[in-house]
Amino acid sequence: MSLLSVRDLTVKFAMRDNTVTALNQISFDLAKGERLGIVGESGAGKSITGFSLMNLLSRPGYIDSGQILFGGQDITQLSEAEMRKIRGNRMAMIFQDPMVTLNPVLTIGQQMVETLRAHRSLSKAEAEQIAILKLREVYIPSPEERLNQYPHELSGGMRQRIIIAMALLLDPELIIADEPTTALDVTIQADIMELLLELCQSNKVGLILITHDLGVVSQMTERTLVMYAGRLIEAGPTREIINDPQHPYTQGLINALPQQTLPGQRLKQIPGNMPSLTAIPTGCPFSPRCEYAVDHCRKILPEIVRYGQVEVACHEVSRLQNTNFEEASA
Amino acid sequence: MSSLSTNQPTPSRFSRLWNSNMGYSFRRNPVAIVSLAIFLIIAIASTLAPVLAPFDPYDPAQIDIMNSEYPPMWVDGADPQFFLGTDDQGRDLWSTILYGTRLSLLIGLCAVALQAFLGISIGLVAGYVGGRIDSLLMRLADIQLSFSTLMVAIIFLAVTQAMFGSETFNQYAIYFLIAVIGVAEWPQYARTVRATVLAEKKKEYIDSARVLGFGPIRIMVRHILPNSLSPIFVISTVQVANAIISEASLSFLGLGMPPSQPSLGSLISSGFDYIFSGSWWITAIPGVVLVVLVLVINLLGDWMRDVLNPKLYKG
Amino acid sequence: MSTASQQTKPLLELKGLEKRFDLDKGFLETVKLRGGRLTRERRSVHAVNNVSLNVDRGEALCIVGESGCGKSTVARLVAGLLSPTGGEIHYDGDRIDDRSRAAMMPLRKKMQMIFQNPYASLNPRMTIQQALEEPVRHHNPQMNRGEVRDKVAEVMRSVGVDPSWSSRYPHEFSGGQRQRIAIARALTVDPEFIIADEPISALDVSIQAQVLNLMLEAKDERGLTYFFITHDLSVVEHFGTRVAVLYLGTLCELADTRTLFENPKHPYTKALLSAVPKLKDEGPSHIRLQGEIPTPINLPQGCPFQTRCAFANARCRESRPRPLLQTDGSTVACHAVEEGRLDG
Amino acid sequence: MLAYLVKRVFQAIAVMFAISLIGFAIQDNLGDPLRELVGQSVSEEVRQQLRDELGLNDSFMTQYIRFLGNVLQGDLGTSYFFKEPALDVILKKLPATLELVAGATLIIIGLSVPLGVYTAIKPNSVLSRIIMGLSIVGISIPVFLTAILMIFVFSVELGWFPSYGRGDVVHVFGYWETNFATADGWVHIMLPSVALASIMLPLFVRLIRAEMMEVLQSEYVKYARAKGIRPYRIYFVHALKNTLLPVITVGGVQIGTMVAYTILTETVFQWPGMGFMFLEAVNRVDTPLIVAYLIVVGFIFVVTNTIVDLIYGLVNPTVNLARMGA
Repeated sequence: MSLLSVRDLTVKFAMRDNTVTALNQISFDLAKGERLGIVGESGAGKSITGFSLMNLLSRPGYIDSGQILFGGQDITQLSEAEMRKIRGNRMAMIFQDPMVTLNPVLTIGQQMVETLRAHRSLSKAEAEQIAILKLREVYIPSPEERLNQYPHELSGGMRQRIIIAMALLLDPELIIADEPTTALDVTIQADIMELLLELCQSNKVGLILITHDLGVVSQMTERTLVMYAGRLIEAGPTREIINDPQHPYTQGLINALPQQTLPGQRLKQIPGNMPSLTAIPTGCPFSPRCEYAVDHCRKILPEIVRYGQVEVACHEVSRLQNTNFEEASA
Repeated sequence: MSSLSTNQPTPSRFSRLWNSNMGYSFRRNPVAIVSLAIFLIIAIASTLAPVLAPFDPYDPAQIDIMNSEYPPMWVDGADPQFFLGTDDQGRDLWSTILYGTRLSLLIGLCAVALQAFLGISIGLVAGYVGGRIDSLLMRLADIQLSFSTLMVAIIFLAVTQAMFGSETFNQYAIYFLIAVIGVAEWPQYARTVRATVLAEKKKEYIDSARVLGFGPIRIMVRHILPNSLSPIFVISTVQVANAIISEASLSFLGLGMPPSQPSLGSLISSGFDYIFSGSWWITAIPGVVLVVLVLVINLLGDWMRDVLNPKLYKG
Repeated sequence: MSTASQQTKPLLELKGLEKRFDLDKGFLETVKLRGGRLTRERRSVHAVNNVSLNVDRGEALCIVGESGCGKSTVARLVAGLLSPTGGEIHYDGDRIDDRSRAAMMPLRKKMQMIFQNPYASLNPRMTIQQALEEPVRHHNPQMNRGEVRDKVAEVMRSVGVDPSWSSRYPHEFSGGQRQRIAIARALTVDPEFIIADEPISALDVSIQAQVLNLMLEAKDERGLTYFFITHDLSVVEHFGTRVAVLYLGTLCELADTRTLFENPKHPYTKALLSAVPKLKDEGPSHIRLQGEIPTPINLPQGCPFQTRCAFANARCRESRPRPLLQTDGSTVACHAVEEGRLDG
Repeated sequence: MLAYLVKRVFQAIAVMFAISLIGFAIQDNLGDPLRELVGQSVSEEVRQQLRDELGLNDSFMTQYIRFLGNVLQGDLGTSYFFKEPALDVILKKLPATLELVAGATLIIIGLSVPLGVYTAIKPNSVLSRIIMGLSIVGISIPVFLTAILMIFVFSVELGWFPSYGRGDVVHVFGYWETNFATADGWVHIMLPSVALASIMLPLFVRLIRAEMMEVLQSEYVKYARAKGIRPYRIYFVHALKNTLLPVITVGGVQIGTMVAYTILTETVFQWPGMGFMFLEAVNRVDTPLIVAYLIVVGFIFVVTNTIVDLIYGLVNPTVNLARMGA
């Protein structure tokens, strides 16, 4: 049975005079201990997906419909108190910018101990012992001293390690990491990613890694979801998606990377911009920027359809695939 | 954004304002609409005081002490001549309030104009130039602010009154009030403007202007100042309300407008002595006018703060 | 390009450039109580330390490094937004770092800057037309209205922005469009040298390609020289002709792009290159750096990279390595490279 | 910390110096001490002689230094009206004013934190809307008007509270007599404290609410929620401490304002404190008393502000960092 199963998740934002659909019928599954990447550009809805999974959307956002089954239980139906028992305990989150994630007026120790004691009945001393253990696991030098330090006394890389240690405190089944290294330097990013991968593998923790960086996804995850304008447009094993992307947007995203072109040559750019959520075009949301788009694409929204190992939402792919299937079967 | 239509006529300034965020939120906010309406009514009525008032409270010939302490129309024993009754000196309260409100508003607005002029200039210079000048000016602002406007004003006015004697003081009271309220509150503007200047100065469009070779005055006036307007608007409303309260408080203490030329504060003060004898209206009616005036200005300020949501200087 | 002398004279020369920012604002803050005695200490951030390099006409020199390495400070020093604490900046043979604002004016037409954040680099209260006209008028007071307008329209078209949008305000545009407009603004004065401070790092991947293409086109069409600041090595590989790697305000390695990527020599350059996640990677395989990055306030004696370098020895801890020319034309500041310790 | 402390103390001394200069300038220009000493009937020669003896013909600097010397020894001159040392007159009145300020401060602290926090946590509840509505009305009513209104309602109409004076006070030590020892004292201090608190309380409620709402939007509060921390711990441990840091600095400034407002409340309630005394001194042109009041009040401002700054430095763990520039 899968650890997490999201079915037709739709998230809306109540705006001035209308509602805006930020996530549109997203469905995906995550097996126990599996590492999943969610890729997309800003505004695609990947962070909102992360917060929805924690049931932490803040006003004016809300889950409009759909299910999030976590260990078989639909967490969209849980009360706030029941949800609180899951957050930080069975499901932990790592935020984007370690410089603002930790409370500046509480020590590292206080923040770690409170997390433990929110979910387990432990004495302060016992909780501190666990905290020290976890800090050691993320290679924090002299963890005993860190407990009494305030966040501002530590570097960004160190803080993100501490946040990872906090995520692991209660041995969760799933960690959601929302762009965990975007705010950090390349060399630090590499260290943090390696650490995260190692810990997820050794503790058999599921990981949802939200990022805009295809390179990171490629290194870290087994499966990948590609999002565009609040919709899932392609999903499948990471290797397949990187090596043989099906959706024109995924192709464009990969081909636009400088390393895909010879130095000094013109890059293969995707024309135009991602539509704002208030003005999503009819039909396929990518159609205005797509070089393969035909009238049909501009009118009818493509369903997400499975072909072999990957799922794609594209009329053009369906047409090609169907002819392939026909040829294959013929 | 991607579907920008070309060839769209440029909308007029008014329709831009009306359709802007501000215009929209104004139309949707009954409190703001009512507040603005009441403020405009009070402002227009008091500006037209010489036309609207049946009596001239400054003209001793029109005052008869025998008419003193008539209650308002709806109370027994009223004289129909005097719609809101009369004060202790026999002046028509309605006329006196119109003139008094005019004075209060005038002092409030002029004092804020003075504050804004001083504060914005000092704030711009401090924020843009920085360094020692900045720390010196801001230190001064801190100290000035920690002494509270009212305290500074009371001491200044008390000493001036003692120095010049009541008569001369009363003659020039309006100028003294504007000057002291205007000067004492400059730090409010200076700190806010400086904080926005510092925030704007860090932004790259200022660097870009410098790389393009524009001079500091052009950058300050053409680039920084227009982007510092929203906090200036917001604090201006609050400052007008505070200035009116300060004026009223000073006049109440006998350090402001004299009873012969009463503002709302001095009217309330002169009525206070009669409150125990039952003539509540001399205090109550000007009091209500004062509170309503200040309240609608504060409500407008609150609405503006919500819409413009500027980062205001704290602490 | 016509004569040999023009080819050999670099357009921009940095000679031993230094920049320190004082941390202590007043006299009192420099007074410290140390071991029961009052002492005076001045603390300052050593943002740029003795950086020397040349930029030749027509090339795209990239400055790479991580946050806090001083790359943006170098850009701002060159643009004249900051004045150096030490060293000299020469442009086209003339010293420019000690010039007054008025004396810099003629240079402002030749040298322009593009910034990182397109949301902050345009004045929100000015329409696009106003923002683009302002520099044209300022530098060409003889132009009449029509000429100014034509100039603006021409530049807008060249960056792919429809001139009929010019009465709009910046907030009506997306990040990519704003960056185009910001580039247009820099191009209105027909510069020959562009300082670009992380011009694409705030943009989405698909938009990054658009802006990079635009900058490449402008380079070919206008014969621009770029001084390109970035932290993104894949962009460097694509865009740069030469690369300078900075670490804590110090030059580590300066080489042709090709040479640097094929044969990095400085241990820091090697670590940096290995840390970039590649598309086809199966899991991370980077060089792990030990230790913490020292703060630029208390730079260690010796090589600034020694605290994280696996090859650091006593000499590295004592003396700061000088940039030395290598056989393949690159310049490397590393004792270990000099002694050949890395090859073993 | 040391540099900070030295700087603050140094600044406090500079401000006190400036105040003493203003005080001296007032004394120098306002009123003629001779008239108070000898009256009108003395010949010009004797006057000149007296002037010389009193040092009134010395240079400004000499006179100022003498004034400063006297001030440092606690000699602020003799009140013309009370014929007593001005400092004694003020010290006798000081406890009444301080107790009034204390009463108002207790009301403000006791109510502003819970009300501010509540309105920030539940911004859309009916009660919050009522509190916010009242708060804006509160800041729109001048203190003296609130005081008059309360006298009219609670003293004149209902007769629940007395309208003036301190009532029965109990001697504590020195000049200190307290209101807080007898029921009558409590009854008397009630209305004046509430009136004095009336303008500051809404200000603080609004400030705390605004700060708290901002803090509740922060990433670290979101993160605390994501860790499954209970709401009350988030509100009172994570958010409140960050909220109160800026409130402390504003609070320091407001203490000055509060002392100014005591002049208003004391006048309306005829509260026998410094403020009431000051206004009477102004009407009597009792120059030494005016100057003494200025110096004592200035001293109170400077001391409280310095203390508040130091407390802020101690409470905020990041203050040191900000100065390190890291």
